[in-house]
Amino acid sequence: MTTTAPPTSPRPTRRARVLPPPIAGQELVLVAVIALMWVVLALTTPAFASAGSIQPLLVATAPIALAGIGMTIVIITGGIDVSVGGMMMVCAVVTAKALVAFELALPLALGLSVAVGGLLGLVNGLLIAYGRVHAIIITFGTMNVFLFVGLQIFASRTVNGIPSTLQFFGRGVAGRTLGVPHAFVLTLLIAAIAWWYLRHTAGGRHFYAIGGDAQAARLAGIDVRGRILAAYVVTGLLVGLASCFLIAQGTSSLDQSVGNGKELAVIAAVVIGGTSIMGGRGSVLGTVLGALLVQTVTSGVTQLGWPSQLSDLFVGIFIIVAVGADLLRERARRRRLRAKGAAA
Amino acid sequence: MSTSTQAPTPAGPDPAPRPAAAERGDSIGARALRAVLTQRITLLAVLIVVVVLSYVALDAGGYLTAPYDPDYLSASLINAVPLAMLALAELLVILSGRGGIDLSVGAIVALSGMVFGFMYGQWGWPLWLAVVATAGFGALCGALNGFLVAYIGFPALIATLATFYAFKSLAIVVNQQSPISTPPIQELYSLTRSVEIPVIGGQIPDVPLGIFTFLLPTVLIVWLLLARTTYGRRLYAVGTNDVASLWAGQPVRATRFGAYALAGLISGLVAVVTVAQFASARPDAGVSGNGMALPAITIAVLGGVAITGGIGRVAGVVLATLLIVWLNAGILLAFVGNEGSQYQLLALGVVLVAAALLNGFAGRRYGVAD
Amino acid sequence: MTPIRRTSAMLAVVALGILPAAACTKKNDSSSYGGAPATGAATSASAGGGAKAKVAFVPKLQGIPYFEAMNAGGKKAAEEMGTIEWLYQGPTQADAAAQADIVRSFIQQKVDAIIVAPNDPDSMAPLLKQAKDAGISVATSDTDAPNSVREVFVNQATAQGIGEGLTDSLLEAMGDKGTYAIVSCGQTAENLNAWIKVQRDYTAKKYPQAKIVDVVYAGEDQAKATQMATDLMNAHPDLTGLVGECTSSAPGVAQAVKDAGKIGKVFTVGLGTPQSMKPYLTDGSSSASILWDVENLGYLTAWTGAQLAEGKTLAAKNKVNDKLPDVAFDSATKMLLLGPALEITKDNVDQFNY
Amino acid sequence: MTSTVTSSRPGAGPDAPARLAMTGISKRFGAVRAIRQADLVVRPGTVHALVGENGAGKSTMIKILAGVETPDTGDIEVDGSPASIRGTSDALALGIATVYQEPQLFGELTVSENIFIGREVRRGARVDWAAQHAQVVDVLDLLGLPPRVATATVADLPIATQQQVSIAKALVGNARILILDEPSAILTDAEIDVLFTVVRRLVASGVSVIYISHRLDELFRIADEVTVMRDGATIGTYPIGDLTVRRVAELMVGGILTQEKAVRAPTQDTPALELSGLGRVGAFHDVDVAVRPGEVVGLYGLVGSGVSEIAACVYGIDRATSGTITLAGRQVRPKNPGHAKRLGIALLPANRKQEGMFSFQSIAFNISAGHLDRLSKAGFWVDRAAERTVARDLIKRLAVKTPSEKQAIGAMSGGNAQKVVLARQLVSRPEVLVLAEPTQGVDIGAKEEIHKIIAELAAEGTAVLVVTSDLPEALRVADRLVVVRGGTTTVEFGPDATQVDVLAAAAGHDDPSDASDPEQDS
Repeated sequence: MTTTAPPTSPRPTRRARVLPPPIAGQELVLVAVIALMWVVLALTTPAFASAGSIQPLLVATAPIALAGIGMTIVIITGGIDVSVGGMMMVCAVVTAKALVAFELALPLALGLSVAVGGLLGLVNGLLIAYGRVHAIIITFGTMNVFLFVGLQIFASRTVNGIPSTLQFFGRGVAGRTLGVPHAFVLTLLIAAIAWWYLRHTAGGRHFYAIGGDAQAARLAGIDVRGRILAAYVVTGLLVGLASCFLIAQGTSSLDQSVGNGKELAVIAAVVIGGTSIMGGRGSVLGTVLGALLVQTVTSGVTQLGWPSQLSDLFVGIFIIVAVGADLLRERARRRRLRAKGAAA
Repeated sequence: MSTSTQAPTPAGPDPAPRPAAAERGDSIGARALRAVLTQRITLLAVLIVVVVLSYVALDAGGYLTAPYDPDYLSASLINAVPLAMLALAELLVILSGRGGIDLSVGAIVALSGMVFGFMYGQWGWPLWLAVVATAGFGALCGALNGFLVAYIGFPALIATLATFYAFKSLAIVVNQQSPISTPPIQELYSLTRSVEIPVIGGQIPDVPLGIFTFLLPTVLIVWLLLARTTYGRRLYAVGTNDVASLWAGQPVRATRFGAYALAGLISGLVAVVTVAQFASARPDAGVSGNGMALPAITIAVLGGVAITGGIGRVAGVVLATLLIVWLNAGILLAFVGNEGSQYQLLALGVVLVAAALLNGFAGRRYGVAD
Repeated sequence: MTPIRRTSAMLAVVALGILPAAACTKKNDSSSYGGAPATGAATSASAGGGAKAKVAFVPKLQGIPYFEAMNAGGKKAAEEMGTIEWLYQGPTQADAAAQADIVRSFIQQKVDAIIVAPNDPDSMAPLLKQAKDAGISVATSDTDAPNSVREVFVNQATAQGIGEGLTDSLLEAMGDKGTYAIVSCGQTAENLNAWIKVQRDYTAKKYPQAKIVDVVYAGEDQAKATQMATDLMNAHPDLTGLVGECTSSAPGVAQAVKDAGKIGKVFTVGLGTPQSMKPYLTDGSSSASILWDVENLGYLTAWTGAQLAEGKTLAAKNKVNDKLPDVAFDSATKMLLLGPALEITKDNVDQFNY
Repeated sequence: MTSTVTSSRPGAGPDAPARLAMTGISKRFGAVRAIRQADLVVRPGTVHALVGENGAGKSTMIKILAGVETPDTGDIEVDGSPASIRGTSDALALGIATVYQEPQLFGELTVSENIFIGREVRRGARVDWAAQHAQVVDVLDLLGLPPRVATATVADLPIATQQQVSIAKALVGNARILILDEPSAILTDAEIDVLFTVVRRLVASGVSVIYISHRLDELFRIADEVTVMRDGATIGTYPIGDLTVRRVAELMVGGILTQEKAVRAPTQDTPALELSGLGRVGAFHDVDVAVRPGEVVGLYGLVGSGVSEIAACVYGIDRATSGTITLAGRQVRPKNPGHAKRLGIALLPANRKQEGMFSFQSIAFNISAGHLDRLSKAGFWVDRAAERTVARDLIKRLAVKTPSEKQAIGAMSGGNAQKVVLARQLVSRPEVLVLAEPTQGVDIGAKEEIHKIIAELAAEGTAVLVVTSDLPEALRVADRLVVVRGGTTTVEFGPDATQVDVLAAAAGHDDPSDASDPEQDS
């Protein structure tokens, strides 16, 4: 702190000084772990380190990461959304059917899916913000209702012959530009926007304040209900987009298993990414990395020729390790503070 | 200054809550309404009656594909056994407070089921020993959760999400994803068949044996544990206010740890029930489809267990199970084809959200916390 | 009120509400059914008089084209035969417990025949016994429950036939040699595992130059099947074949090959329904789909149900309709065989509308 | 600066309208009349001290100002125009900023963000971090904190710094009336000096400060005027020059004489509980107290003096880092509350809601909690008959007003709930009973009854240590009174101590007569 900005100067030249570092410890550790795994996989498997392997890996990461961005915001506010799988089913089936029936153009298909997701998110948000019932109970309930709606729209039929419109976000050649998969780029773009929003705008910071202490946030004049509503709506919107990715990654047909069990996969990615389930702390970058880690484990286990079911075991272990490390860090911080308090 | 806004009222609202006054002064109708709105158990009881009567009326009107009669109600109780037992397991962990929840019960069922399959189906252990050992194994799995939550300080949702993945994976891998269905296992089905109750059995429907061999003992023991033992008292105390519990000299961590271990133990017993009910030890028993954990948590919450801990009763959980089981059984008769299973989802979701909202609303309206 | 007293009061309310509504058991009431379990089928059919016999089919899972096509076949049979009422109800998840509920509700409905495609054959056995004890004829279709009391198993094709058909089709495309891998679905699905076993044995025996390098399980998740197929191709760069073992992974592996731009280098076959396979068969990412006429299977299932409900015994050769003039019944294994497995290619795919 | 202060002295300055005038304010919470016709007039650019005993109504007054509570009657004027404060945002809009005792901060956000939360400086869509940072650095500088604190995460800061951040939060923005609620309670002397410098600078720039403190000596360093509250009413407003520490103490205490109390003699000479040289790093040090059976000893100290931490240590919640705890001649080290209880110590926690009550459980549950070993068969099966008997006995003995022992404690009034929590400490007839703030938030009637119970317990031979920041109570119940100041035991008073003496001692004047020359500001 040798060069303190003089109070008269309107703004310091370097932004780094006025904000905490943009990348937190947990994210660096995740980057390191993923890098290590990639190196090990590259050395032990024939083709992990090839475009043909990395590209699909990134594409497969995208939907979980995308839904995870919304879930991160929800968890930062101290909530949770276990209805993500149900939302995915509804968004995917509506979009797929519309694609088949009307041959929608890409932007329209995306818009439709996102709108449907936003609507479902709005239902969650209204019930949670105004019903004053814990989010987990509401979303357990809406999960079942969404599944019902999805199944009703499926009407016991697989949607066949989906046009290749959404292949723009698929695994194939249509899904890449210069070898870079569109789905992942769009996910990164949205993650960057979310990161920027959460870090640099008042509205974004208010999510953290609400998760830290909703009562104090209300006293500070923050529109707590509005923010909570926004968090669930945003989750719905992103789940809508993620559903398009899921359609693109599947085949030309869509069956009702779409979205099944995805809520836990999304929560796992968020938690591995370092977001605190107690609220008030978390980052979307961590979530994207968490999703990438989980997908790396799943693909890695397959490519190593290990029993594919073992990947879940590793996911479990990663959750314990990631959160355990966080707990230890927190404990160390408290101990340090106590020592500091004693010294003062 | 001259216009003082309000004259000081001689007797302001008493801080002592209104309930006491309301209970005395109100008419029977108002009191009944109040009870239905604020007490989850009353609400559930009324709902069960409404549901059963509605189906019977539909049946009488010929809208059902088969009679909704006591025999059917009784036969459908077989579903209540694992559901209610796991909901009781969730009751214990949710009661313990600090966001207590157990997502791993289904995975424990799968893994202990395989262990039971090995012990009883392949190694030829005596039944009682295999059952005890399976329950013990389940308790061990639960103890891992309890250790992570109570002693290390993991949020329960995260610890049990992790063990859910781990146990699920191990259950599949442990026998190369094959179920175990040797003759001894197949014969276990007799444990869950319907039996005639002695003496009065001729007049009432046969009841699935699992009700007597597993569910009722578990209900009774959990009820006694919670309502009559020192452990139960400590669990409520810890769940209500763990700081006060510490100041009262109670072992907070051990109590919370115990809740998870017990939940694991019950899951181990459910594993035996499931193996018997399906006559095979399946590695995906508790995790296929939406798994067993989410319905169990849903039932517990519907039964009035407060997610914040310290509030919840065995009777509520049992009634919630009955409500859902009988509601679902009727839906299958009311909707033909695929619609039936789909409407079950809708019913579960709507009942859960409505009950939670109603209780929240009523709690504020009448100034009590349920 | 004390908690205990309140609880007792509640239980009393429940009891009071339910008892008058539902008096008491009818289990001893032998007038409608159950009087003579051994001859139950005949009894109920005759008790039904002129009414149509109810034949219920419980699939593993609702909403997937395979079983919905069976449903269509069954409906068609009911229309054409005119003697049965076809009931179809499946769980929303391929889950043994949810399936058991539905079977139980059909027992309650006192249908005349229940035919099940069990998710878990061992789990279904006791329930089938319960149904039979209630005087209902029981059978399996699509997937057998060999240790049960089922009277007939309506088999689409033998495990041998399916496994060999898959292997032959794939190896033909691969040029009788090379390595291939299998993307299966549910880890515990009995029939899939049986077919995989046949494929392993048959490949080892008939195609010594070919090898199965891996079997992975993607559940019912198409996107996951596609990703796993992609991973397999990367793990084994010399891989030239992929099998999609079920209706969700068959298009999945083809999609993966297409996405990787390896059409013509990696060949796929699978058990896919025609319409979902059509784009892949057309563009060559899938060489063939091994299946059978699923609607006919549904038809045969309904027909079998009718026979059982009427108490008829099956002959060694049965004429079901014009399309199924000669269906074999093996009385030793009580197996009714639809016929040989069918190879669906781009040439005949348009004959199927499901 | 001096001129500002003197010119704004009452009577000396121009006849400008008061910055704040509260007149005829009343507020009741249920049956408790927290404020009765209170008046408070604060002039621009002055430090106005608000003093009074615990429960005198100070905190309700500032809550009304901050918009947390709305008064039942009365008028508020700011700068001569009527003001309606319906919520916290109204207060902020009027330029009224409050620094509470407990910092209301978001641990995971940075200091800068905390200071601007809810009123961010925006540049387009985003927060203008640089502008905020610049302002924060200025304010931190004023508080003597380095600029790097601005970007620190609040949870990483020691509690004293967090308190300063709260002050910074109130300072940023255009506060015209700044309320400081016992800001010095958790600050060190050096930090207090910094605080006073800041306050003087603010006053010089025209801000009015309402300063609440128990440390009467401070008033003479910082305040211009003092308003004294007693029993919810304002006794009067006095220029600081007219006052002495002793005079303030007298005004606070009022004309009430210490009631007659029974003279007790300890039943034994060996102390049942003896703390010698007890210390815990960062909390307190060199604490020496001895309590003999049959004796009530008061441990009196202001909030932040370390009294509550001493109690926690005796009960095994925290571990002492130096010194010894001796029980009836045997040296012990309580490991946890359960252990302390087995050693024969019972403790009534200070914070009833957080540490004492199981709110939606019954009275019987609350009483038997922690005593299930003795109220059960084989330590496992709750002996409900015994539990009921014990609960009913204690309900009767402590005169708890309730229809039955099955009533939920959460629905009871503060006094009754406190009796129930106290009853829990009496189930096993402890040798040593530590009572932390036994009558906090309790109405007068219940307070009397609790005092009576304490006397009875002592008469039965229990050694009672009352840890309190309520002076009249300490004097009323204690045979001896030990004053804690600055984290250690200082003076001891006998039964004939007067309230004024003790108050002065606790406030920092060891010699109660030496109050005629209070330190004036420079």
